[in-house]
Amino acid sequence: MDFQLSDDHRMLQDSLRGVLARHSGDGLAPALAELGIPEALLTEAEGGFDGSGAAVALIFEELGRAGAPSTPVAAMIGAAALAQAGHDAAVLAFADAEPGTRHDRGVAMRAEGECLTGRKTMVIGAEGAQGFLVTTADALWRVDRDAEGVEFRPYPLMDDQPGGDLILCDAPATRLGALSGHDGVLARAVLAHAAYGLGVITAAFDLTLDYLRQRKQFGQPLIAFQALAHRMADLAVEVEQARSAVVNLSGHLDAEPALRDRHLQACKVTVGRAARLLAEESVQLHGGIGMTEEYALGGIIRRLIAADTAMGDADYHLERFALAEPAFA
Amino acid sequence: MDFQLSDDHRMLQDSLRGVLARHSGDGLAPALAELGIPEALLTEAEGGFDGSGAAVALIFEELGRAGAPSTPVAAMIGAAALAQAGHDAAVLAFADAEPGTRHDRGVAMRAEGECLTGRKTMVIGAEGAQGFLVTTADALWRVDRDAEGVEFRPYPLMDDQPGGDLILCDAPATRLGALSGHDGVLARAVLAHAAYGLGVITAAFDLTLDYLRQRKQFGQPLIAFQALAHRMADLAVEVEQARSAVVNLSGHLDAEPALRDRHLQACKVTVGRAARLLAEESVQLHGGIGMTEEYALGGIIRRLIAADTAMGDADYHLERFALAEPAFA
Amino acid sequence: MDMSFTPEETAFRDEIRAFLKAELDPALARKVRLHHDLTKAEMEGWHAKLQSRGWLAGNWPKEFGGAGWTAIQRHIFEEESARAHAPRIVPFGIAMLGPVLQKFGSKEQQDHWLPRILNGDDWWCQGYSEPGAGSDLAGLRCEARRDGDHYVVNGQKTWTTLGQHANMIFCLVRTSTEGKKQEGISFLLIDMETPGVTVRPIVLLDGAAEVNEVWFDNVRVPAANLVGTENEGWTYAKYLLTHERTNIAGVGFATAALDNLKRVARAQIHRGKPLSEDPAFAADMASVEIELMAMSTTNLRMLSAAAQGQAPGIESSMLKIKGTQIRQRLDALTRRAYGGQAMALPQGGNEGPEDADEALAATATWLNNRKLSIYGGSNEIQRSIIAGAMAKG
Amino acid sequence: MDMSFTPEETAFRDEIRAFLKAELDPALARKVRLHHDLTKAEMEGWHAKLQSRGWLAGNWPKEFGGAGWTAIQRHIFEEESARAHAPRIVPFGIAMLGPVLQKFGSKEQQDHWLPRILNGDDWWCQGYSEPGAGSDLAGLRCEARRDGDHYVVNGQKTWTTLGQHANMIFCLVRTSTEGKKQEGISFLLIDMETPGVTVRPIVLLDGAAEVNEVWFDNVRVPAANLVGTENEGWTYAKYLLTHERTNIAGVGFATAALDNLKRVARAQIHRGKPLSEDPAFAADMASVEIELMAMSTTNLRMLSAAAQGQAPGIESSMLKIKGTQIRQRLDALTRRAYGGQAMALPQGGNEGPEDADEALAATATWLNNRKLSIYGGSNEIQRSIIAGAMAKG
Repeated sequence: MDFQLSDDHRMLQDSLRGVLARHSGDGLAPALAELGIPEALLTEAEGGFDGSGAAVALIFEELGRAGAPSTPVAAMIGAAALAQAGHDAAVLAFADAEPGTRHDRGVAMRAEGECLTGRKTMVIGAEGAQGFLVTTADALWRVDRDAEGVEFRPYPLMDDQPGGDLILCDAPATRLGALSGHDGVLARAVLAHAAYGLGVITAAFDLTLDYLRQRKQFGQPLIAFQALAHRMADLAVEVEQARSAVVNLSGHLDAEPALRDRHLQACKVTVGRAARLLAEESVQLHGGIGMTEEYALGGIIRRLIAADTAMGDADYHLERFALAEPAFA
Repeated sequence: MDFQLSDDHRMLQDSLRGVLARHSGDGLAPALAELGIPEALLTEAEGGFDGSGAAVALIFEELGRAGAPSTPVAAMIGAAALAQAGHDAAVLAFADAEPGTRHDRGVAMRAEGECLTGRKTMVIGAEGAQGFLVTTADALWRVDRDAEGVEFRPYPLMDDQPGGDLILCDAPATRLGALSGHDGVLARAVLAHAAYGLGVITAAFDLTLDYLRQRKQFGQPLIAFQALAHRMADLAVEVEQARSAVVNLSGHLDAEPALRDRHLQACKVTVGRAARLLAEESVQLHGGIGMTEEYALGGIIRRLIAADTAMGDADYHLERFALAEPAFA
Repeated sequence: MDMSFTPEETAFRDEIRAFLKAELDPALARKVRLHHDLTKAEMEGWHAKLQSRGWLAGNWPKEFGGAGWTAIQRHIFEEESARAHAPRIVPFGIAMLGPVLQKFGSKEQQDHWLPRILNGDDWWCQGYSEPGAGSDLAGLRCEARRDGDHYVVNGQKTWTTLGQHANMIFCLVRTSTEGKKQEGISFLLIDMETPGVTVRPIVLLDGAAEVNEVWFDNVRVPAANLVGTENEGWTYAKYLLTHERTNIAGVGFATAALDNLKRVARAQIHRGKPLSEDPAFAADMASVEIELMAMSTTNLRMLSAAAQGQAPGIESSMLKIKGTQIRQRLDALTRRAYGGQAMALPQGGNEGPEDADEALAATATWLNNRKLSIYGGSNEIQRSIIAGAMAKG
Repeated sequence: MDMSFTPEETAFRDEIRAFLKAELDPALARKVRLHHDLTKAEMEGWHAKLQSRGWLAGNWPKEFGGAGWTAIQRHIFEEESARAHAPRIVPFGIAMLGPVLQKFGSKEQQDHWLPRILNGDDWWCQGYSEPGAGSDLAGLRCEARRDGDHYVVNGQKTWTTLGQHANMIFCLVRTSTEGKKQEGISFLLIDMETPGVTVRPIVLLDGAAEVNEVWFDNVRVPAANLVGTENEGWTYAKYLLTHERTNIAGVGFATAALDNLKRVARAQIHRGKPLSEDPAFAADMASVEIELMAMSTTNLRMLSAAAQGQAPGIESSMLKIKGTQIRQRLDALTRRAYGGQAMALPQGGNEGPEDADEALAATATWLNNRKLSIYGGSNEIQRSIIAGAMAKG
């Protein structure tokens, strides 16, 4: 049993931290590409060079901690799904969530023959993409950006990624396979979101602790007030739990599907709940300043919520865990 | 809108407090009888003199606060059910809970024609009773103590009431009516248990607050430790909520059944959850002494749990409230 | 015990309902329900409609032009207004400054300022909090130095709600640094068009334009604008904080939020059925509804006790805690009901997806209402107040 | 990163499992599962079986007769034993006194006392807590006055677990009242058959006969029974508290409780179906299971770090908090699974209903395990330790 990073991964982590310290905004994506991050998310079979659970977890935790967008997940899912289906590489945006439902698929988006009709919302990664990776009730589809019947309405997501609604009207689509046939790729994407969430969680925790240590009221630092101190201690425990849940999933990414899915669901529940808790408690422990956009916490809170929501929130995965259902089917 | 006790009820409360201060153990029941408590629980139609929600609530809150047993509820249900069915008065023990199920009826006790076969557990009020009031899936039955096929195995309940298991083997029984036809009586009994629970809750709260005020550690009274003080404040809020829930049910005891049942279910959920919370927190805030039988808290904790459990715990009533089902059917 | 309204109260409730049905524009109600920022004109228009019925200042005595309602009547008005998604009455003039002037102001101040509040001549905002003070309100440093028949004010206030619309601000200022920190505070009325006053908006994390910072740079304020006695302002501030207690629980707002949640849960599809039929989600909704049923009665019990002359104690602290817990739980459930749809915001520069106002409002409301447990004395402060009272016994 | 056991560890686990299958009497395991009090003979018998394999003192180095297991091996042994409902090894001699004597005891003390622990000649108990001290352990007052080659002990200890079976007690006693309260404490071994020692049982609220008060009235203790140096006892006590940390999370006990809960939920009928199929209850069970899955790995991460020489910090406090929360939640769910059946107790003078041991044990276990978050440093103390470390940064 060994929970240490390998030497390769430690070097990757160091380089990544360096890039994240030097770059942000529009300059970040090219710098990450230069570091080989997109390939690091893909397995050898998919044309990448690592794709191990440990690599995915460490990369996305660093992105989350640094406040970088989680956009690379969308590209990774598309690339891996194409590779698995034996298609040429392309950049695809991931279109999964549907209006009018919590997490069902196939409510607002339906396939008829080789055409799709309906609407997807909160689509991620569309900027510069050649098309969309679209889910229906039980399958994954590729839809080209320029095909007939394809409309895209962009808007920013709450975590500052570009997003949008995808509206398809009898749009030609290529079926890449059953959803359950791509469960490995989707599991890797869930790990990425969860690890990203863990990074945001630690950022929220660290910022809050720092604030409570520095900020004085009634002549004492806030951390000296026992009621606040005990709540910080409880948060520290939940941060460790979230970390262990990410370790569990990354260590079982290649386990047999039923076991992997249990860890996947447990991971998303644990991280999602910790993210919600940290969102609520870090604002409350900060007080008014935590409500402002100007202060660093504002963006962190929105990223916490987004990390819980992405690819099924804690409610969704808890239900599937309790019913012993597969994560994707 | 008026939340004050009537003059009559204030006098009843004063007398009751006097009796509870002077009597306990075996001497209590005769003293309560002398005060007319058993009749106060019955409506005029049932041969009593009050039976209002306010009277039931105040009587059982006082019993709960004083640490007296809640045994009179069982006798009240029997007397009221007999009166409603037009039978002569008799003292009946209430046999509702069944082994092997959370709160279902008819799992371990079944009717065939006019005979009952099966087992009831946690039967209350059997001492000195002439028979049993037995529930099945949808009906209320009377079974005589001395009838054939009736076996009773006594044991004390955790709140120190006498209890027992009732084992029936093709025992002759008299059907008093449908469960739903006696819903008014059963609602009054639920109010009694909830009000009793409220009394125990206030006793737990008062004892804990008193302890935190008096007991010193590290040179200060425990209530001066902010983390504990804030938890006491939260408990104070929940005690008020429990009181309001009891007020709501007692004020709607004679409302139309659907509205009454909503308040009944809400009341039992609120009181049950407050009872559980107080049970956990009052032990924790006391520390080790709170675990001992010798100290007054021990019995209070067991009565808190019993009050939640009696006639459907918080889980049971929450489920029925959420599904908009009647309380008894 | 009697839990029903009197016939007069029932008639009053029906009158309010009829008014809301007739006068509240559904488009405006929708904006309120979706927590969108209202324009100044929309808020002023609603005030004027209420004032035309004499209902703007329900809490003021009739002698000052108010409705002179009982606590129960105010409760009914607030609950009905909230359930109908009427705009909230901007509290700074009506609920806060009005009662202070009525109790501590001079005849001249009452005659001048009170009618202007009712007819909308002035939009008041509040200058209490300061950066760096947090829960330690009495530690304020914004100073007013007497100079002839003026005060010269220097310093900064923050969290000034809707200050962008205001032409007047009532401030707590430091007029003395001697003695305890509570003893050198005065209550001053300041015209925001005076040279040296600067207002800067603070953007909140949901993008709402709601609160502001206000700077004072050698602002000259006529001494006639001092309320009551110099250095006695803390007394007035405390009066203000404890005076307006009918709506501290926010029962009406919570009820409106619950109605909205139920509507959402019936509309959202989950595993092929309405989410409202999902046992686990239905149980979560039921839990909050049950809490609200109890709190609503806690609120009425306390109003009823106050109406019978019992001194208010820690009750308002308890209602503040439970009321904000319930509203925040409702907000969280509503956000969760939207699941994967809840990853954008409707405002703050974002153009959300069309037809998705409802889903996006749920997230924005959740974010914005984190303030409920922070402002007006954080829930931590309320717990300390309750525990402090209990420690004394 | 590698989450799997080594082949050696897997073989070790299989050996433990085989032993438990062969040697653990099912009737005894059932008593453990139902939380019934074990007799002294039952506990001693289990110790002897373990000692016959050399496994009684997994944490002791081989030179002292222990098994010299790694932290991972100890974890495996504890988890397997708990899941099989084996009796817990009584910790006072093996886990507590043993390591202190090995570290701070004289050669004579080691040679005399350690073998007696292993072969069951002595039953040790612990004299730490005193009435009125609570979490302030160092405030202890039980005094030992030197008198020639003896100490004379006067005072009282409490919460002495299984003291009714013990013939020896290790005590913290006050040998000096000068300086800080931590500085005048000594570590003394006392024969409980010495005149002046009185043991009185404390009945707990579930009726369990588990803890005791111990009085000392002019008890004469040979000075040779002082461990280490006079007035240095606090150092040894702290060592003892931090030394034995593999099982602080109680992963094995929690896993056993989860197994039991699932079994109960499958058997209990709810609305005509097994309770395990009720969505709300299944979600509650899943929530705790998920917490346990994470904590189990938190525990392994911390063991692994310790094995690589990282100094233990606040990790044990975190594991204490989360471990007790999980076990108490499992106990609460198990009690709730029994619903209306859970109104009696199996012991403490009560003759429960026949065939109902399981239902009654659920309530008794819930009551008894409230102690988990109180003893061994209450969860409040653990939070203060964590926050104190974080405040320093």
